[in-house]
Amino acid sequence: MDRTLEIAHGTPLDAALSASLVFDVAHLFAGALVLISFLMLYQDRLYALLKVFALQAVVLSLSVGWQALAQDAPHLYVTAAIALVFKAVVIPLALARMVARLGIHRQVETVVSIGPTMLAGIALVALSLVVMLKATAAVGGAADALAREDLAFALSVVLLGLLMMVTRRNAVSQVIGFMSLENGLILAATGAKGMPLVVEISVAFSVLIALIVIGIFLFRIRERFDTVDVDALDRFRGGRA
Amino acid sequence: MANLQIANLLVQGTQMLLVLALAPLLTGLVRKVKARLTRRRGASVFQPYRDLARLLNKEAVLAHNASWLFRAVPYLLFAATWVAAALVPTFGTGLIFSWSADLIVITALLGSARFFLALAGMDVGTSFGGIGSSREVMISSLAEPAMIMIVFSLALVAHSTQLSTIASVMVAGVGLRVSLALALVALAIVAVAENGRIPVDNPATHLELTMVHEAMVLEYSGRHLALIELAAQLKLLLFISLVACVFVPWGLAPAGAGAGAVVLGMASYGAKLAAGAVLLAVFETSIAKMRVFRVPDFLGAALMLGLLGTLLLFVSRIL
Amino acid sequence: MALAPTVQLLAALSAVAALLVLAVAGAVLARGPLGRPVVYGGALAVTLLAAVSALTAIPAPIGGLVLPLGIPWIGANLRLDALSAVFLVVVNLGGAAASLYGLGYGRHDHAPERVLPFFPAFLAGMNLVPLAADAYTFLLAWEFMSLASWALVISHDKEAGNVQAGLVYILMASFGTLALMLAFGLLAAGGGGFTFEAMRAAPPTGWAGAVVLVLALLGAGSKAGLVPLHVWLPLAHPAAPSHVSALMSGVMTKVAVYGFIRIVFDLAGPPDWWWGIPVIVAGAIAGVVGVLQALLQSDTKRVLAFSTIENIGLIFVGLGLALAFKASGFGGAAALAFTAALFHVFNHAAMKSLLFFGAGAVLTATGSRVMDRLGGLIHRMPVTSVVMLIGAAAISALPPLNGFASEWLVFQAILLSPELPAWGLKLSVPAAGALLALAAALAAACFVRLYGIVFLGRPRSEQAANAHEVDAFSRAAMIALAAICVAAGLFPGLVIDALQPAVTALIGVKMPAQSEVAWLSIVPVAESRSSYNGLLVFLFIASSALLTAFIIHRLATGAVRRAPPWDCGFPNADPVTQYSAGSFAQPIRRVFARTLFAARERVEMPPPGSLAPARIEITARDPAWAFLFLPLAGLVERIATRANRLQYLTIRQYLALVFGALVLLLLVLALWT
Amino acid sequence: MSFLSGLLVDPAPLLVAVPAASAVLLALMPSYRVGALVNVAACGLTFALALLLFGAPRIAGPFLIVDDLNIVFVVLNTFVAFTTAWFSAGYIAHELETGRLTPLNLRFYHAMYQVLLGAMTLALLSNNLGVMWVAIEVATLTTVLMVGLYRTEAAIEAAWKYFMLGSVGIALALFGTILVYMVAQPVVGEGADGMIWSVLMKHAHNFDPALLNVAFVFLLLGYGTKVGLAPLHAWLPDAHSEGPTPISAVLSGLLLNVALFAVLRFKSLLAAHPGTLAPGPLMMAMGLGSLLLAGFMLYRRRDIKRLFAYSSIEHMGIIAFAFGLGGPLANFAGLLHMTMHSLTKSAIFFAVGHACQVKGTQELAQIRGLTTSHPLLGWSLVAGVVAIAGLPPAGVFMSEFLVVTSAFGARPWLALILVLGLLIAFGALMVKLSAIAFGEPSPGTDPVKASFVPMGVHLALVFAAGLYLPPELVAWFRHVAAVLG
Repeated sequence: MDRTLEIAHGTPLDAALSASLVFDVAHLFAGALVLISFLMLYQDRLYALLKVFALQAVVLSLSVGWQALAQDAPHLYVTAAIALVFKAVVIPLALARMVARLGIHRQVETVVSIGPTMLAGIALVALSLVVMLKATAAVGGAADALAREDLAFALSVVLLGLLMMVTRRNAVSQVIGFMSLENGLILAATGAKGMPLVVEISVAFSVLIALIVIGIFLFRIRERFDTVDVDALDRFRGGRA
Repeated sequence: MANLQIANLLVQGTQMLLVLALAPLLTGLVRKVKARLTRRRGASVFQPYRDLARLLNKEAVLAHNASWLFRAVPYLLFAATWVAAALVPTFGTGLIFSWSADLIVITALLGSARFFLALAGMDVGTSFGGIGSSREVMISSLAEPAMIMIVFSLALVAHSTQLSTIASVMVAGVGLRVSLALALVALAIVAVAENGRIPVDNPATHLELTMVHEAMVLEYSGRHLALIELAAQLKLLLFISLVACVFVPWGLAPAGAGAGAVVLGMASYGAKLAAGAVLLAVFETSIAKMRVFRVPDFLGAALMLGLLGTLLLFVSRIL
Repeated sequence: MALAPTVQLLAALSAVAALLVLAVAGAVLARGPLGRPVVYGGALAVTLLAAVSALTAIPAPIGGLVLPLGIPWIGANLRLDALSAVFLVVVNLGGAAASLYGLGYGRHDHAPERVLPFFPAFLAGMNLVPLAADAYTFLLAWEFMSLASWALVISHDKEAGNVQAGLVYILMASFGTLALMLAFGLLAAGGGGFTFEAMRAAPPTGWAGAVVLVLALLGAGSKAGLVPLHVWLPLAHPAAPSHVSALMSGVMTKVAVYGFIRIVFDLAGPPDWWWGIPVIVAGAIAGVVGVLQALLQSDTKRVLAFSTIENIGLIFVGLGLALAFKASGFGGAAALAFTAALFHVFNHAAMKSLLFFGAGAVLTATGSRVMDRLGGLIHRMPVTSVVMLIGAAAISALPPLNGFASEWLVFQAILLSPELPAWGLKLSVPAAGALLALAAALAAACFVRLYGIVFLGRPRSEQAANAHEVDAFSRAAMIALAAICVAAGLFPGLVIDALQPAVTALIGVKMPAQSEVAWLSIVPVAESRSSYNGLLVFLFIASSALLTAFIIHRLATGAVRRAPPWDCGFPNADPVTQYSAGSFAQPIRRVFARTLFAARERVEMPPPGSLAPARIEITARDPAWAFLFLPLAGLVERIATRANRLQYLTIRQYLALVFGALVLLLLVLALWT
Repeated sequence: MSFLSGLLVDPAPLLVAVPAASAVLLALMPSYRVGALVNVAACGLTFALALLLFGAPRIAGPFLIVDDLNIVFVVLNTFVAFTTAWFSAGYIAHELETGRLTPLNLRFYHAMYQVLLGAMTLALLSNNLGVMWVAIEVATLTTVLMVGLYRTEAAIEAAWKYFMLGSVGIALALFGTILVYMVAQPVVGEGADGMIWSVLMKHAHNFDPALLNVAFVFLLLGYGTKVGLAPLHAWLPDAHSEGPTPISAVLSGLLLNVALFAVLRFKSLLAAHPGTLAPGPLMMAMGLGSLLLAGFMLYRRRDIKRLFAYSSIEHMGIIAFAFGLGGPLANFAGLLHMTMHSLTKSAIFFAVGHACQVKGTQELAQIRGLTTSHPLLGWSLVAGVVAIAGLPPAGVFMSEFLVVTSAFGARPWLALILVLGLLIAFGALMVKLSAIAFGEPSPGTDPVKASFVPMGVHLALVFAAGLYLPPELVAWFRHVAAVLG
């Protein structure tokens, strides 16, 4: 631990070496996040999905932590902690309990079957890479390469999260999709060097609110429906003309 | 100048009386010739005068619910027709009031006469009056535009809608024009229709389903009927003199001409009328009356001819 | 250059203000006994004064004024020139007559609070349109006029079809306004400003001018009732109370004509040679289609509404000729055609208001607008029947009345058109002339039918049998208008001369002054070419008729005997054996309407011995509805039904939409170079 | 005195503080009657403070910024919030009678109302991208809760739909915000400066255009979801129709504007930079799309509040088109149209609220012949719809006139589509209006007890605006229009 700190602000040689190291590690984490997003798309059982999501949260917190180290921005540790505690532990457990309590059947009902979804995901990753690299190409040095890479991956995580929300039927998996989307946001935010704390707070804040309100809704829904299948909600629609 | 005015005034006056005097005779002549052509002796050519006199002295029988309009119409009809007839050059062009109304106005005068007659036909509220009026307006709704088209072609040739001007231009001679020939045919058709002659209508019939003009005036009697008859005769005269002064204008006494010219004009006019009467009679005897709903085609032809003539003139203007 | 406000301009503006005040007063007093006298009396006074001041304004110098209203940086530009003055005269004469009539007619209105506030507002709008001198003020007044008249159309909203009529009306009105808005957008884009000054300064060039012409034809035409944009007119005009129908038919359509003239003759710059053609063709078609449909109607006010379409057609033919002549540089001929159009604007305003008043009188007297329930009213309503006869004769273009005078001028203009160089015109003008002549003859037939069925014959219903003449106010209004019709017919020269300042302003040339011509006759071009003297013709006819009557009664007999009608020996049959509206039109229907309107007759003859009555059912359809508007409505409905599925997607599908939009935009960026 | 002068110098903080404080107060206040009055009073106070902004200097502090653009929005918002509170006081009384709401609900409702107001004002005034984002987020969540207030299945579903779409939108907006920071960071350096409006605007010209474009795409979609532009509009109709009517008015009149304000901010950021791909085409495309879609959707509506919700989408489309078209004239028209739409639409919702209460339903089929059964209410509704349909002398007519004319000059074909859309929507509105206002009235004739003043004030303003705009307002709008580029 203290050794890495030394590396962070050490001799020029070490710095040169560490620069590449920093880059590689960050890149590794970002790539890992994308990979895990794909894994989430791949899951067809809720519990497994929750586990994978927790894994993604863990990797996210690692990546954020690494960023904190690399950028020497201690406040990022907070974010890392938030990610670790809330997303990796609390939320998955809460959702697991909810699934158990509401007796939601364990299958993830898909709209589009797994295979095509994966293909679409790959296309999305390609798209985000093209967009981001093109967009940042002009700046070149200005926005440092690390941020560029992270940005591309962050965008892909966001898009994959959306894809998950769109292709999964029941509410729990949609919520998970939404949160993995926010993971992408955090990745991007931390990638942006020296972005004020306000962002992390807002993200945590929004996730918190999101969970609370979703909770409220699940309860209200519980009062009326036997399932949190969103389509079931859609059956009751005002003013069907 | 002044004496020219006086001369014109004289011409105008004499013409007004002349047309009034000649109209019944013309009708009588037509009837006579028709009778002859159908191997009948026929009544004397002066019979119409006697009829008129007889009718004039009878009391007028009015239906109970006949309105003031019913009684006013005969006079309006007669007056309008008479004024129209008085404005068509017969033996001389120098009519003092010719400028007060051109050919379009004359057409319109006849139109208003018909308008009121059709109203009168509906006034008493009998089914036959209705038949007559509705058929009359149907016929006129085609005859009038045809007439207007004829007027157009004449006016385009003569650069004027003023009859006296047209006549003098014609006298000067415009050469043979296709459009004029078309106009002549159209005018003939319109004249037949306007005067309710065979094949459009039969002035002698009272067979309910075929009559048009007679149906309208079915309720009229006495002096009213006399006026209507006289108006009809005037109209016939008017059309024949119209054809005469436009298409065979020779012999017309120019404005302010001497007595000799006037006498010559009168003579030629008489000849033209007689010729017209004979032609009409021959035409009427030689064909049969057509069904009411063939009439539109007949008149449509006139309209098309008139339009064709006008178009030709429009186009030929730049050639 | 800033114009100084003239007295007349200020007077016109205060008239508008006064009318708006009256509108408020109407809203307040509507239920009370004071409402009717205050509103109509006030409107009568205001419009009369406005008419007089506008009359004096025609030859007066142009007055201009900019109020700090409307679009802030240009303000509300107001301008009173000869053209505006002419139309203000028309508007306010019509308005005065309608107000006078309303004083009596309004008594029978069971819901005055739905009429009184909007009637003066409507007048105010129509007074403001001719004064507007910038696009915004113009369209504001224009659409305000539509809005007020819409409220009047639906004033009897409980009666079947009225709300529907109002709907069609307001839709077409806003279509027209949008078209004009686009036209102004084009004109302003040329000049950069919305003021008419700026537009005149930089008229559109090339295709822009043509587009402006088309848009003006659509915009003003839809309000004036040009075919096929006329469909609202026969629905809306009859739905309104009769004095409002008179205003809409007689006056508002003229305001639309004003809009067309203002845009095309004044703002759109020098015309191309072909500009006249679409206008002439549209006018001629409107003329024939309008009158033919009028012949098919059996509702008095609908007949009148369709006849309005015909007259608008005549006016537009005149305007089209004026355009063509102007473009080809025949100033005199253009002046003649333009004068004819303006003259007919004036005439039709008078005639049509008169006729609608008459229809309204019949409605109040018998409670019916259905011709087949009327008849024999000439005995019960002496005054109404006389003035209606004058109106019918005038609108049927019978000499010596005013309708004939203007139609005669149009024909004279047509007879000058062979001089036009362009082939398109050479072919279209004579055809238009033939169509006009046809329309005129059919109009005569139409009004013989209307008058004959309604006023002549025997009453076809109880109400008709014991109808009573209407109140003095209504009679006064009708008599006044009839007098105008006769006067304008006997002394057309005076009207023509009065119109000349407007003609000079827009054409550049004016007709020879008619007041110099001897005997008050009119000579449009040259004595040798054509001349007409209404007064003299009238005197001839009158004198010879009287003379004959005198002679006959003196020399022959004047005896009269009353007897049952002869009718070929039938005993006097039931009134229903008379010719009805449908049967009277049957020959013309068979000749003209078979193909054009797919008019069909279906006869149900019961079998022998059956007591069921024989029935005849007459059906006809308006091609504009059948081929244009109903398909359009259907299309909108279909698309709406399709689009409505979007209301019922699941949340996930909505998210998919968002997702799709995002991916699409990212793709755009990715492909962006 | 010094306090007052200080107030005059900078009322901005109080604008946020007052609603926040009164929110707490209302949450603690047991009596709903007093609550309603306090609510009105608080809104009135906020409005008064907003008016003070005119005199206040245009300052850009670290947290708050006061410039011409947001003053327009703040004043408009606080005003409509004030009148709506007034209307709601009368409205909820009736809701209690009918038992649709409990006093407890109302405590929550009033508190939330203030939170919403405060959040919106903060969003408008904040000088920091992040804070603005948070504020809009809070406002959204508040409205979500209020939409769900009735706890009917339909209401909950509407709220849920609103919540899901809203949070996705907000997430996209956040991503866009991050991107903006990354664009700014190399230029203005790390740290808070990268999110400060005033700073960003100063350096906008040497930002990297390519990345800015990507950012704008996300921001347009993110905040566009709140604006209700097609195809992101799905939440809007349900949220409007299921929540309490005052909330529908607030949504249409205020929240949409706030979101639009955010989009405009970023648009001006891009406009300040020559090299970016013009945001105009995107906004015009989405605007026209919304206009046409809403126009067609109007025909099939059976719920009166949903009907006017779609009309809001239609007008947001027009506004977006106007701003997308750009240029002083179109921007002016856009601002004017936005103002007029807020006033008119909230007035319409007031009328609709009364209508629904007297007729006891939201079904269009059950609401007929209002001008006969309730003349004042009926004619006010007619006036409102006539105004929103762009008939004179309403101010909407002026803005539409300006949009159409300027558009036809610049982009004829788009102008034709615009006119087509206007005509379609107009037709639909008139069809519905004819049924609502005219003909034989439907049952339900008990008189309206609530006050007509808010509605009257709004309509009066709208109709006056079509005839006369005060020169100060105009000059100021034109200045703002110039800023928007």
